[in-house]
Amino acid sequence: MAEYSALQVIRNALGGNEHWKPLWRKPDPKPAYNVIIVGGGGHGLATAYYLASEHGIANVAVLEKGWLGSGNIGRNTTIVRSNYLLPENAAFYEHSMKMWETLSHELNYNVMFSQRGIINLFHTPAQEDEAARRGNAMLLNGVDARFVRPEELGKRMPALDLAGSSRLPVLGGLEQPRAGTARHDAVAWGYARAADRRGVDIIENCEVTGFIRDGTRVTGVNTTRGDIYARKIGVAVAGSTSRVLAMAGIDALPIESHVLQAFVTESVKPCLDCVVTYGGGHLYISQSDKGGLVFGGDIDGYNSYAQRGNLPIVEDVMSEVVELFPAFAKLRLLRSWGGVMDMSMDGSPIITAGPLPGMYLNAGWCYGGFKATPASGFCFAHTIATDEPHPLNAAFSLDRFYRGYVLDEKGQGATPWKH
Amino acid sequence: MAEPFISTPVMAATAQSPIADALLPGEYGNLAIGAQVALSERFGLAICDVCAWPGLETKTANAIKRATGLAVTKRRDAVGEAAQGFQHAPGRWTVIAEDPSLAERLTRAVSANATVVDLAHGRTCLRIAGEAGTSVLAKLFAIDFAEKAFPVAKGLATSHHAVLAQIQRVDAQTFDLLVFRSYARTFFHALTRASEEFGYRIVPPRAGEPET
Amino acid sequence: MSGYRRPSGGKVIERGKSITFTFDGKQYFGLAGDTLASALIAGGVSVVGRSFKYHRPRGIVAAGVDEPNALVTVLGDGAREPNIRATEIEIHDGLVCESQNRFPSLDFDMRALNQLGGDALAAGFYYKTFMGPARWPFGGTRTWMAFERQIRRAAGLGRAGTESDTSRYDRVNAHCDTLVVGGGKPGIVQALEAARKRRRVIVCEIDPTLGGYASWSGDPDISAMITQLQAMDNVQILTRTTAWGIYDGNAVAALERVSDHRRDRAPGEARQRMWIIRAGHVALATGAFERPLVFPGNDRPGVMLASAAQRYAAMYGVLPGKRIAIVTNNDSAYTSAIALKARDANVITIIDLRSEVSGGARSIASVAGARLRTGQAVVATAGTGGLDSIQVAPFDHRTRRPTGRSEGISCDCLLMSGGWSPAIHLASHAGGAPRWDDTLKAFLAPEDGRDLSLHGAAAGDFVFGAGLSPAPAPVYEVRAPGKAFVDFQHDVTADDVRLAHREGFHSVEHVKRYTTLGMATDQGKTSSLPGQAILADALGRPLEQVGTTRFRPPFTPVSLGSIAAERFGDLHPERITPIHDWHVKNGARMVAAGHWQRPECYNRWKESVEQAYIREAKTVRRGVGIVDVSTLGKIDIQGPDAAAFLDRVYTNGFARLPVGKSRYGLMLREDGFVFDDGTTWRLAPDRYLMTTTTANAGPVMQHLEYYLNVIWPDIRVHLTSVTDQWAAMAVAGPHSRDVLAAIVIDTDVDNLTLPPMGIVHGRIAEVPVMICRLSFSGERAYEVYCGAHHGAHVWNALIAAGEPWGILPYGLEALGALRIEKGHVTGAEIDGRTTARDLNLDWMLSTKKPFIGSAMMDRLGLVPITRQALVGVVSINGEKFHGGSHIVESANPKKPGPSLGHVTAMCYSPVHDRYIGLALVSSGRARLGARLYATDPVRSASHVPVEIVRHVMVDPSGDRMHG
Amino acid sequence: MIIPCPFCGPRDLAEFTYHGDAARAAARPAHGSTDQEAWDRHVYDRRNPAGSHAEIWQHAGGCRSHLRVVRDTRTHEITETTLYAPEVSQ
Repeated sequence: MAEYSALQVIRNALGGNEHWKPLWRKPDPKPAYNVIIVGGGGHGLATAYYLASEHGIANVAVLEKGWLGSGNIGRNTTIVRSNYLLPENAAFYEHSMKMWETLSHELNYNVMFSQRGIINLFHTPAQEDEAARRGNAMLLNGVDARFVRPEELGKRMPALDLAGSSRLPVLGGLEQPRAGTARHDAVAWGYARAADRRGVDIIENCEVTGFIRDGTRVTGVNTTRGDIYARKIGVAVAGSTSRVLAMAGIDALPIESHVLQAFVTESVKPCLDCVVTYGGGHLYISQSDKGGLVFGGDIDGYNSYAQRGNLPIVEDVMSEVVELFPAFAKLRLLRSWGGVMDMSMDGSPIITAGPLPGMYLNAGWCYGGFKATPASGFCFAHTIATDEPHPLNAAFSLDRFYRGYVLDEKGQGATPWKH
Repeated sequence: MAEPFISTPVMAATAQSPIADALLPGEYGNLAIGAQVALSERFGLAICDVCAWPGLETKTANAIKRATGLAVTKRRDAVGEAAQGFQHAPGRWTVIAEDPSLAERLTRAVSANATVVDLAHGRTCLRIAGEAGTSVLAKLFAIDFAEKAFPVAKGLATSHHAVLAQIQRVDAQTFDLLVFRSYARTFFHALTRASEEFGYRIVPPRAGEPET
Repeated sequence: MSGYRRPSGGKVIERGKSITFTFDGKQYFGLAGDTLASALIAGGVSVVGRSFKYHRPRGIVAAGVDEPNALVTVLGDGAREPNIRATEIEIHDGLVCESQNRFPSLDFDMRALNQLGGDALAAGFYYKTFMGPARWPFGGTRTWMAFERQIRRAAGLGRAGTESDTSRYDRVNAHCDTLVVGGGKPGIVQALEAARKRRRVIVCEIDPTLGGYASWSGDPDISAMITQLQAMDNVQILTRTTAWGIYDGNAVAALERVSDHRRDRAPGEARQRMWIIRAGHVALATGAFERPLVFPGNDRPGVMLASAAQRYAAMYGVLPGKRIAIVTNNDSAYTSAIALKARDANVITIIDLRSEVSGGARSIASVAGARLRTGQAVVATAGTGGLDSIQVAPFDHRTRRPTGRSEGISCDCLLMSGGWSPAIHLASHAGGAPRWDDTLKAFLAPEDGRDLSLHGAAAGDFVFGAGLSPAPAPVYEVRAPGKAFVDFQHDVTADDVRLAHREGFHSVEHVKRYTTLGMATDQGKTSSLPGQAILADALGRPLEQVGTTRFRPPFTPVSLGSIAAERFGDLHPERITPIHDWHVKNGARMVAAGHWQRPECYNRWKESVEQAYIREAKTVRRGVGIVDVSTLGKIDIQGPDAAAFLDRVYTNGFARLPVGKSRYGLMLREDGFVFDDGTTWRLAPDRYLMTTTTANAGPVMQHLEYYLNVIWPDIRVHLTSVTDQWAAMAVAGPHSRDVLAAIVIDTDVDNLTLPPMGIVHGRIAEVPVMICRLSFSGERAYEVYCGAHHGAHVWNALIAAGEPWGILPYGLEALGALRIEKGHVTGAEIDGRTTARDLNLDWMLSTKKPFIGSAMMDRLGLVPITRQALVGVVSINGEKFHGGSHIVESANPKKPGPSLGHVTAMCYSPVHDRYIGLALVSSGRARLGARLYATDPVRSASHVPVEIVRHVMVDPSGDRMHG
Repeated sequence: MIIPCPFCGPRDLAEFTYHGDAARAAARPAHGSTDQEAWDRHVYDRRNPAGSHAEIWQHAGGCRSHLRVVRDTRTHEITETTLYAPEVSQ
């Protein structure tokens, strides 16, 4: 298939756009593959792509139970950042950030990664020190960071209420200038197209219904489109992790599924040029290319597979938007939706071989999975291909919890709904 | 050696209400058809939390009855002349009275059946009365204020966002609200704001109670 | 368009009551009862807005919430309100609105040049281009971001304001047995039925008046029914109220537009009100939306839904044109035709895509005086500004293509009807998949077992009149050259849908996301089904298998302000201590600590914060100070097992603490990390008063309740929060005892009666107090507790009593400085990642008993000595460093090397006369005496040499405290 | 979501705080247990079922009782609510 380019777009337009080809084939599953990736979301597709591109393993199938990208890759608030405190997280997410910076070229698909910056606002002297601690950690870990003072914040965000409710005035913000947003669906489509071009079979509407075992070893999967065998099976199914692994007899994991809601307003002309988070609660907000304000807050806080949430969080989140931007009270909520988050016990992910021989697990992304997509796929592919973790995901093991090497970015302990 | 206070009665001469400054008697808001609610603080009350040990709830209710004359039972809350009581949690009552010796009387009466905690300072008791009372309260609490669901004398615990509140229906149109003292000022502000569209009257404290 | 107002008629308008409003700076007149849309049509305005992508001129298509085109910005009280549908704005004197998404003006929009891009701007073109070269200087994201800036400017609809919205929003909770959504005839029937059974009923109607379709289609029974309903005392009718979301447990969110339709508001009256209605049963009588048809030029101003024209005529006495043509695939348009005819409209022709048309329809067409053209379709429209003529051609509905030569018809208004889609949005919010009804050619609500029912058109119960069929022909598109729009607002054409299919997007959700079909502010109310039908055609599969996209709240856009309601601005909850007013009056800078307001410091003589806290801390070290600590969490713990309970929740022992003494206690989480600390006082053998940190008061209470109620129900202990019962103030400094001795009566306060950790009862200025000798500062210090209502009184008495010794109040900053010197930990160190050992608190871990966390605290990762441990840091050259700085080895600020840890807190130490701090540093204890650097590149660029010292930097022997 | 508190009656979700799987609480190792593996499982592992889930909620904004709520995690439908009593879960 031809490379995408402006020229190509014009040439096709002259032909009435009749000659565009599907981004990925619709193959029937083969009886066996070298590697099966369960889960056709961002992480699964990226893993397949890097298996093919980095490790030369193209005999790969990605199995998706619904339509490609129907999970969290298309439900998040599109934020890409690497402003982490703990060195293990910083290294991983910064690697991801670097991959994002060249991803559109790598995939020959415009994922619209826009490095508009993310600003974490702080409102008390204690929060300022916290922000400095994080910002300094970022700089020492080789990540970009800067302090933004209220005057600059006021200029960049004219609708921001710097005085706040006087209880929580805006004292400043910690910015990661290289952070930003990307077009979430495009990431899935871009990886799917690029993986497909390297020979990966992407099989939609193919639900895994069981695992085929040879002793303890996992050797294949039963699916709604027949049994498929593989030497290695990677599972990257986010909120469905417990459900899928239960089919392999794993009845408990350090993961709970929780619903996270996200919101978008009607489109308006550009009025918010960066991603902002509120320090007086939990809110992250940015404006999409189309003009809608996209935002979210806390997870609902109870186990759920329902992909929809309830009103208390809706009210909390709206009150925080209006607290920060009183002018936005008159903007209107257009749509809300929910995704199922695989909340881990320390808020950090798991990328590992196991828990059964022949199986590999990629999970525990909480609500930070989107920005991790490239590095997650890259590290998971490495782990699957070499049976060893990449140095970047060595800390994201499954046994870290029991050994006490938790990566607790928020310090909330094993209370997954508080991460 | 220290002995626990059974109670620290509110002494009129030295006590200060957290909302004293906001309690400016007068009429406010939309007075097109007059004030439809009256707001006041019942300051200086004795307020106790009585918590029965498991299995001793009936005995505790009887003890409250003995100490206060209130006809409370395991199933019934009560509003009396001199006291009010309601069960806000299983086996757990709030009792309020004008008499400062309430805590002592309750402690004696319940003996080993229950524990008593004096909250005379810890809670602020606001009263809202009038035709629009339930309409105002419906803005703040997700509780059904219909008389069938919330009959006279019943009390319950609920919350307005972060502010925990106990509410007792004194009569068809009168409610007593107990909120944490530290939240009382912002809560009262919210209450007056919710009342504005109906017009409200702030009722001065009764004679004998401190004015500021 | 040449719309006009008839000399008579119009159900909801008041003839003779003229209203003046402004649109795009020009004055217009309407009548009371008009919507902006009806008034503009009556005023002959045809172009009301510009489309999203191609900036094509657009007119009014619908008459309600389904309007995709006519969006305007209302310029009200300061804050702009963009994207409001003209069909929903009730005009009133002084209304000012403007059109959107046009530059420089509505009539001439430069961005309409976008259309020249033609097919290059088809769906998803931006995914394939704008990437630029992969290499510097335009590599990375640079090229895209340059293009993106332009794209963003062109996109978006109205402009948001920057001024604070000062209008008021309310929130009301309601409960009912039956909630009826939709006040049309089916809704009224449901409401009356429930009301007669004495149920509590609430009816939400989106319009200002009840009646809905029955009202504007002239149903003779409807007025009587409305009167009957209004007379029921158990029915609450909410007009101008949109139920926008159904959540679990039949909790329904609804928006009432209380006073948007008026200029004046009564005091305290809200602009909008959010209702949260908990309903036993929800009866949805939400009606249905008429679908447009997809044909070239269907977006030209003057093309309108047939039912909308009917509604404008009936309700507002307004006709959208002088020569009206109708194009349809179903019988309902014939009802519209006859209704328009009855109001003197000139319906010249009805173009029916079907080749076979029923006798009933034929006779209506002839009564309406309209020439019936069956088996024909509109293949093009023409006109400048509005519609002048259409092209009609014979049509094969199987191929969707014209089959013969077209004929021009002169008309200024074209009405279209593509059948009806029941408004099942709310019924689908729980996530069930809608069911396809192949007779009605419509999706019906999922059956998901909730207490919810649908009625009338929402249930697919369409009644268009005698002899007319409810079923449309399954054809929505006319495939002929030219742009044929599916989603008007987002400029998604039929070709875009086919392109998406060609590129492999075969799921409706994919097509939605790739083309943005159905993602506009009308959320696909008009566009969804035609779009799905085109996709089904492309896939060669029945529509049933294609399905529909998931419906999500809100049903129609709702203001963020209404959902936030009372929860912002001055209504944010705030906690104040009993001494709050004194602090404010005496110059305290207040700062938020969670919900609490606490004094940061008391500024005098224009001091800086740093000057103030140093002065305050010095006062405590040299004389005596007083601080308000009422915010500490306090829990009354009573019961025969109180001691045993504390032994389980604290790492150290409390069972053997004597009555009349207090002890510092440490709590871990179950996973072995530190949770909270505080002192607990034993007041009686079976009664303790526990204190917690300010921040953790709530979490600690919940933690204890959980273990009591869930894990150890046999333990007999009662817990009560008494945080607010007690005012608490700490008197600290060498002269603290002198101050107390001068004012406390009924007890001695000498070292024998009140040794460290001792408790006494006495009185201060008549008020009973409880005093515990505790020190957070390291000085001799006492915490004085009294009933909160007396707090200000006792505080004043202490200040007066302390005057001879120069007592001064101190705030959080000085409190922090004193504790840093003393090495006490707070939330900055207990950050959820530190262990007792990390904080040098291993001496508090009892080895004689298990406690919460004891089983997990010795795991491999929690014990290495390389973990970050608490140490003191002292500035070597006197230079200031900052909280949040990291500790590094390198002297070179440009190459600081890896972080060894960070400064958790810092202050200027009056004792050491230099800046000191606490830090968590890896292998901290092994580094005592080391010279390292506190670096703060992100904030101050300071890089300060520091010495690592023990964390207790003042009076390690405790002589000052115990003396 | 509306949770029917057995003591207070139906109340809004906002009044409740979540405490997770009731079975997990019931299976907490005895106080003082030194079975490390049992503690590992208890503190970190979750069943996380898609379907019926017995869980603990506290009516923190009301009577403060702990409740045992049986709820379907796929639909949020609540089928059972009782005041939490440890024997129920064992």
